[in-house]
Amino acid sequence: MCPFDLHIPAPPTRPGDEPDFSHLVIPPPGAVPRPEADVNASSESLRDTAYGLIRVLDNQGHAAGPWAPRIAPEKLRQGLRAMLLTRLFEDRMFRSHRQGKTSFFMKSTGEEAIGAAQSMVLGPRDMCFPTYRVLSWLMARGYPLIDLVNQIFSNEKDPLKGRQLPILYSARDYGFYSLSGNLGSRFGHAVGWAMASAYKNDDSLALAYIGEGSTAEGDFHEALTFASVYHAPVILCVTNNQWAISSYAGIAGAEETTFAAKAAGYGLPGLRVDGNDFLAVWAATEWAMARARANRGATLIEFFTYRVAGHSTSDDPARYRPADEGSQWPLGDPIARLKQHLIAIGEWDEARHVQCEAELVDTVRTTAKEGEAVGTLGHSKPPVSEMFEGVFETPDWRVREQRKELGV
Amino acid sequence: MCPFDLHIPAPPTRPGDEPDFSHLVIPPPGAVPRPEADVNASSESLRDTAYGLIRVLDNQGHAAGPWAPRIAPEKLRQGLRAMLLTRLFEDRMFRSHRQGKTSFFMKSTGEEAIGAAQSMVLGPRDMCFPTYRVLSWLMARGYPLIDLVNQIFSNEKDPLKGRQLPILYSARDYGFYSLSGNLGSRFGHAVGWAMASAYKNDDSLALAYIGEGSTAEGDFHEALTFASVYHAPVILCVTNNQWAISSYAGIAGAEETTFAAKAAGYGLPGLRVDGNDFLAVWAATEWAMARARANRGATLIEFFTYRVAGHSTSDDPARYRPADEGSQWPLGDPIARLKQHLIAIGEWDEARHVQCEAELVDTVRTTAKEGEAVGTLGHSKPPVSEMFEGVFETPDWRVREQRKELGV
Amino acid sequence: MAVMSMIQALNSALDVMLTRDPDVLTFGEDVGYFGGVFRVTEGLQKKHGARRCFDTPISEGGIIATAIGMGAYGLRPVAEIQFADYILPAFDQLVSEAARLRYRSNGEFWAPITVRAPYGGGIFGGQTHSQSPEALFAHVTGLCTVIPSNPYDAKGLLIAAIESNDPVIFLEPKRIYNGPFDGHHERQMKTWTDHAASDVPEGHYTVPLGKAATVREGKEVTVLAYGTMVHVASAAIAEFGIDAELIDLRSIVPLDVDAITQSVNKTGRCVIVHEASRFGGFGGELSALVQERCFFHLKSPILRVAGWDTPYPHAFEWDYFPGPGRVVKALRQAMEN
Amino acid sequence: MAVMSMIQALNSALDVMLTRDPDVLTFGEDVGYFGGVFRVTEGLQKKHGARRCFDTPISEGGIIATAIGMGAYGLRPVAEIQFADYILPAFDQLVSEAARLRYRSNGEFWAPITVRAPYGGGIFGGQTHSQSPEALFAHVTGLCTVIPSNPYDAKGLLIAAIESNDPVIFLEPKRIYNGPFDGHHERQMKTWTDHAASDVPEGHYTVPLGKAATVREGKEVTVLAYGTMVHVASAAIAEFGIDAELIDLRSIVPLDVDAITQSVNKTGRCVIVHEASRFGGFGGELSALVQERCFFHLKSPILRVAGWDTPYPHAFEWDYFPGPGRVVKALRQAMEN
Ligand SMILES: Cc1ncc(C[n+]2csc(CCOP(=O)(O)OP(=O)(O)O)c2C)c(N)n1
Ligand SMILES: Cc1ncc(C[n+]2csc(CCOP(=O)(O)OP(=O)(O)O)c2C)c(N)n1
Ligand SMILES: [Mg+2]
Ligand SMILES: [Mg+2]
Repeated sequence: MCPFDLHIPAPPTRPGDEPDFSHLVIPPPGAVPRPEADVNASSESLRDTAYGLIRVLDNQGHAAGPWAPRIAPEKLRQGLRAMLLTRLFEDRMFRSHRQGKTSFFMKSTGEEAIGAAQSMVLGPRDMCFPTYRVLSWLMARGYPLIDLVNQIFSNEKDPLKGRQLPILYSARDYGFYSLSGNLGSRFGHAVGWAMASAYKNDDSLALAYIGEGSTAEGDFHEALTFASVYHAPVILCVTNNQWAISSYAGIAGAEETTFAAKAAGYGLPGLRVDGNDFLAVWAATEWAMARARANRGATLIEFFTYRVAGHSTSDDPARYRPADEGSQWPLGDPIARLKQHLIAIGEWDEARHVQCEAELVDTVRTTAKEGEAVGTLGHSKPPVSEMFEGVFETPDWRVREQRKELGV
Repeated sequence: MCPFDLHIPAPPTRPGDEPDFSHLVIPPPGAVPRPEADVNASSESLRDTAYGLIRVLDNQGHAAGPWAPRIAPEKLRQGLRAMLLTRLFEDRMFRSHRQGKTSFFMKSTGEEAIGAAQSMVLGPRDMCFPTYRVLSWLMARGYPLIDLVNQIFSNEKDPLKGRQLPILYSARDYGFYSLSGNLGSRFGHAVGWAMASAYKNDDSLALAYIGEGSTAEGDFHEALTFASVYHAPVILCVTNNQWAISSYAGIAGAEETTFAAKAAGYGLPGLRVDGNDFLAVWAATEWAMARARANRGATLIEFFTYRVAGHSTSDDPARYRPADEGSQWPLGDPIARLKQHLIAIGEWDEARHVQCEAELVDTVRTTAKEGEAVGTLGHSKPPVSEMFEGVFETPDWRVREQRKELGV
Repeated sequence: MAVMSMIQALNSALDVMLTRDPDVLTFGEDVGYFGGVFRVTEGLQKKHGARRCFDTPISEGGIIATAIGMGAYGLRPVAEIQFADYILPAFDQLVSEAARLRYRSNGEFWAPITVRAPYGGGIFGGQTHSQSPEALFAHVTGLCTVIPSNPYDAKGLLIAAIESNDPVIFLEPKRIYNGPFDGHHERQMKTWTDHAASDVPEGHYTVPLGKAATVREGKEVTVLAYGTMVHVASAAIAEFGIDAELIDLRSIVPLDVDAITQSVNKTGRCVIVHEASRFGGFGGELSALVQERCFFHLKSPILRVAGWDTPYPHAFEWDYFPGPGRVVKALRQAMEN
Repeated sequence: MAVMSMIQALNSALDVMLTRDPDVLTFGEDVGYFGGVFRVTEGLQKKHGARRCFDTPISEGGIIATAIGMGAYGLRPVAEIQFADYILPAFDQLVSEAARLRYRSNGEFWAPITVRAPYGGGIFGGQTHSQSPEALFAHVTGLCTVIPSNPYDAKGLLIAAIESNDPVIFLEPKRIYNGPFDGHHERQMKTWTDHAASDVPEGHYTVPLGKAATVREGKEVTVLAYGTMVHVASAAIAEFGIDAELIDLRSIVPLDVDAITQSVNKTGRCVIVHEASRFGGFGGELSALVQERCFFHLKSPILRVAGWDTPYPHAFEWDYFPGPGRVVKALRQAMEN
């Protein structure tokens, strides 16, 4: 008999190679038909949505095909602004890290459309269970920049009282669940939250994010199982940005099939969506929302995108992928594409864009300085007593004794 | 907006109702085409295999359709004998439990074809990672009955030295990995084992079992992910016997899709097979084996069957399902069906069957008595020093001191 | 008042809370229609409906993740894990999520969940139906861990756990579900009927978390125990005929350290008893605390009686189980100095 | 001999074993092409090939399950978990499977796996990149737990772990990967260059599991520590100016109980130091053992210096971390009686 051999997936290119995305199949916008939102999950029409790529914006910025959503220009501009703000803010904070003002930072460059569009589609009483790469969700909802800065600098005014690593925000009033460093472990909370909403005959739904790399965790499967069994009103989003630190998506199974295809195993619809296309993200989210509202339960959405920046401030992507791969990403830059669309429909122009950007740069600069004035890592922190608060609702003798021992 | 509602799946019938399987779609034998074993996993032909039902034996015991395997009559008789022995042995041990001779027992009534056929298809150097419901695997390989009895009685000659609950066997030489009470947690070991085989350019493959209820564990998904990513030569089997203790398969997701359909999410082929059809089990296993041998990696097989007996000696199925549901199972009894087939092809007859059964009854009785002579639970056990052995390869001071303290 | 077994008392606690609070619901493997493999949820689905008491997929991680999400929404879910041995697939959810949610979000979210699990040995359940993992939880900042020893406490503590806004691991010694057990496995099984603590109010009441019970006052030695071991220790004290003070910790987090310290300062001797294997078990923490707080009152070494440092061995259940014989030996040893 | 940092020493151990034994292979998240987020596997894929050193899906449970299956087949897999905080999704695999396989199968199967994980705090990693979960493993019968404190030991212990036929949890104090750290975070970072234990043989050697090292002999008090805390304790001893005996446990299972007992019987005093939170931590077991074995030699209470009973608090790293100041305080207190 022939011996077996172990297959170790490897990406097509590595440092020193030219970036090469020729293996990707990128269908034109409009190629994927749009089934009715309450279609039966076993419907053949859902094969296209899971294996194709739902796109709306073409290379000229025109919206095309059955998925093209109707969005008021004002909303589009709001989305653009949120994405722009996200990018500018992240650039600034990244630099702050280089200057030693914070211990850690992560950027979402190239992925800003996802959080921004979904945040706008969902309502104020819906709850998102974020990853660390959807700052644009908060930006689109007007979360105070200064609170972000204070959290990132772990200073005296950190809304999380210095207890949590930078960027692991919590913002209940903005529909943004508490983040943590553990990957995947909150995906199922979204399902539980959605089940609770259904249990209470409430009408608020849940939305969860997970990275394509993290779909390998057992939590992912468990969440999908519960969502499927109890028809939970939840939108389950996989952000496939091609990379998990240094591991390309093939290590998470992308050599074999799409992430949207995972929906089939649970009898759920799966949508595979151009994540750099604000309109496509919007449309897919509306579809999943309509489906949940029809009491048909959960939808799995794969956002096909690209992590342009390094994984975090601790990472150097030049060690494991071709330099400048990001600029070659065939689905472009979500900000440039939405801007182009707004211009194409006559609702935006270069001058306004430049002015908007200048305003945002200014806001970011001012806010960063405001935060710096409060203090940066190591130069300001909440009272040390905060270290002991909130372990339990009521502190027990251990906290009391240890506070005394430390003298706080 | 309309409020959500929580969906709680429930089986169509409960105690007091008539058994009702009319919701099941049972296609005739031969309805599912047989793709080539090395077909591409994304091939459309694999949709039929995952959503249909691969069957070979018809109601008259004739083998039909593209999946009909070629099996020497001698092998069929061996399989029949193994199934029969399994059933008789389990009946006897179940009674032994009622007589207080063992602490615990579980039967596999109605599911005997699965272990028996697969054990015969796989080679002596292949390794199966069993559940507690595949005793027929060992029976088909001639594992000494007396070792089973001694393990079940936890007596002095228990091959597992009294350390393990009855029926949680380990039988390396028979290609049977160590069982444990934890569900699902060995599914991934099979994948690791298969990867090791491939790593060593060995040609032995692995086969893993899991119950349909246990597919909800994260381990299931993790195992499939690794199997898919590294093309592990492993056959991954879900035994869908409709029940997980008192929970019907709908609680594991069966309301929404098949278990074989879970393969798609990993780009693996999924086969849905009549588990009460010895020939279909055989054929599906051969297909998966051929695929692995072609270095195409793993296959997921769902065996569609029915757990005729209670879950275990601690269970009373009359509390949660209609009495006598088992006898109404539309796919019949695997033993009766193989017997009918052997008779239909002129390789067996009633007289031989009666004689065979009588011999087996006798063997079981003699062996049970032999085990009883050694001793039953509480009346005989291995030396107490065995409690302390095997925690580590070399005992440390804790073992030494504690043995001394106990005086053994 | 009614005479209840531990099972009935737990069932009553759930029934009372399902009746009082529409935000309480309960789920787990085989918990719904069937009423749980140990019958703790019997009748609850029928009475309160399938939306309030239901079966879950076999996925302990999923069960706890779901419960946390529900808790964050505002419900008070009570999740059953069929055996404490099977809680480990959910360990990350309990430690990294349930225990840390309130702290890390500065109180924006929290997990008011109760996780019930039958626990401990003595029923010939073998390796994976007998373990006592309490020490693993006790070390996790942010989790409460409760272990009742009788029907009255079981009901009152379970209600307190459900009403608590912190996550509570509620371990139910399965050997005493239907009757007290003093470790004399060779003797006839007892029911709860004759035990004082089987007199249980039918309505709502609580036994606060973090308060130990002095089962027996005494002067010569303090015995610390919880769960089944309270009964074993009690028998051993009687058999040895010693004026021991027996403390039933009831919850190990929060721990009633004052009750412990006061008692040992009085008696000067301490024996700790638990079923879990000894090394790294909760007895180590208790011993350390007592030693730190009562050092100058100690007349003899603090002793631990516990399971051996082996996996739970099926056929050797009674060789492994820290029965009254071993407790008596420890009491004798404690009195030697 | 070469001067190596801890990272280099660990890398060398893996390299030596990959070279010597074709059954050794190593994998984990970002371990392959990239060489690990802490660079411990740097260059190994290039040298030994992708089949021997590769990336895995982000699935700690899957990683350990795979390793166990490989181990059962006959390989000696070395799995990396990127941070010890993220080992918990694999906890069930480690406890219910790796630790129990040999015992339950009566030696038919076993899991000769090594699970490496960067561990501990001091790098401003916040809650989920700083924890010290050793006590959770120490309580599990069937697992070995090793924690090196310097490059020489790290290499020798890692080779011993890989060669061991038992499952070993190998916790690497990440704060001392690149240099010793005595807890004085305000001072300049040191490299390993000047430390004696950075002299590391380039080839194969082992440091046996279960043998503590006496870092410093002394008469007045015994200090028990492991990992980063060995350096902190050492600094505290010097600063307080006391003739303390400092014992580096190196592995907590198996534990060198004799070395501990002998030392405390000699000094009559004992201070235990660990980074993990105090309640239910491994210090409790150590304290209990010392008390049981050295009771009549003890001049003052055994003291524990440990992390507070809170989650690991990002901005308060140096308030939480048991630095030399707190160790000195404990030493002073130990000497008071
Ligand atoms: C449970 C767990 N395992 C490992 C890590 C370490 N880690 C942090 S981010 C990361 C990669 C995540 O990749 P992906 O899910 O694709 O998300 P992305 O960073 O691309 O947004 C890893 C392995 C972690 N944080 N949690
Ligand atoms: C991890 C774990 N959770 C729960 C249990 C308790 N339990 C034992 S068998 C069983 C049902 C299993 O159902 P299924 O997987 O369908 O297998 P079957 O018994 O039908 O063969 C349950 C819940 C267990 N043994 N292990
Ligand atoms: Mg990613
Ligand atoms: Mg089943």
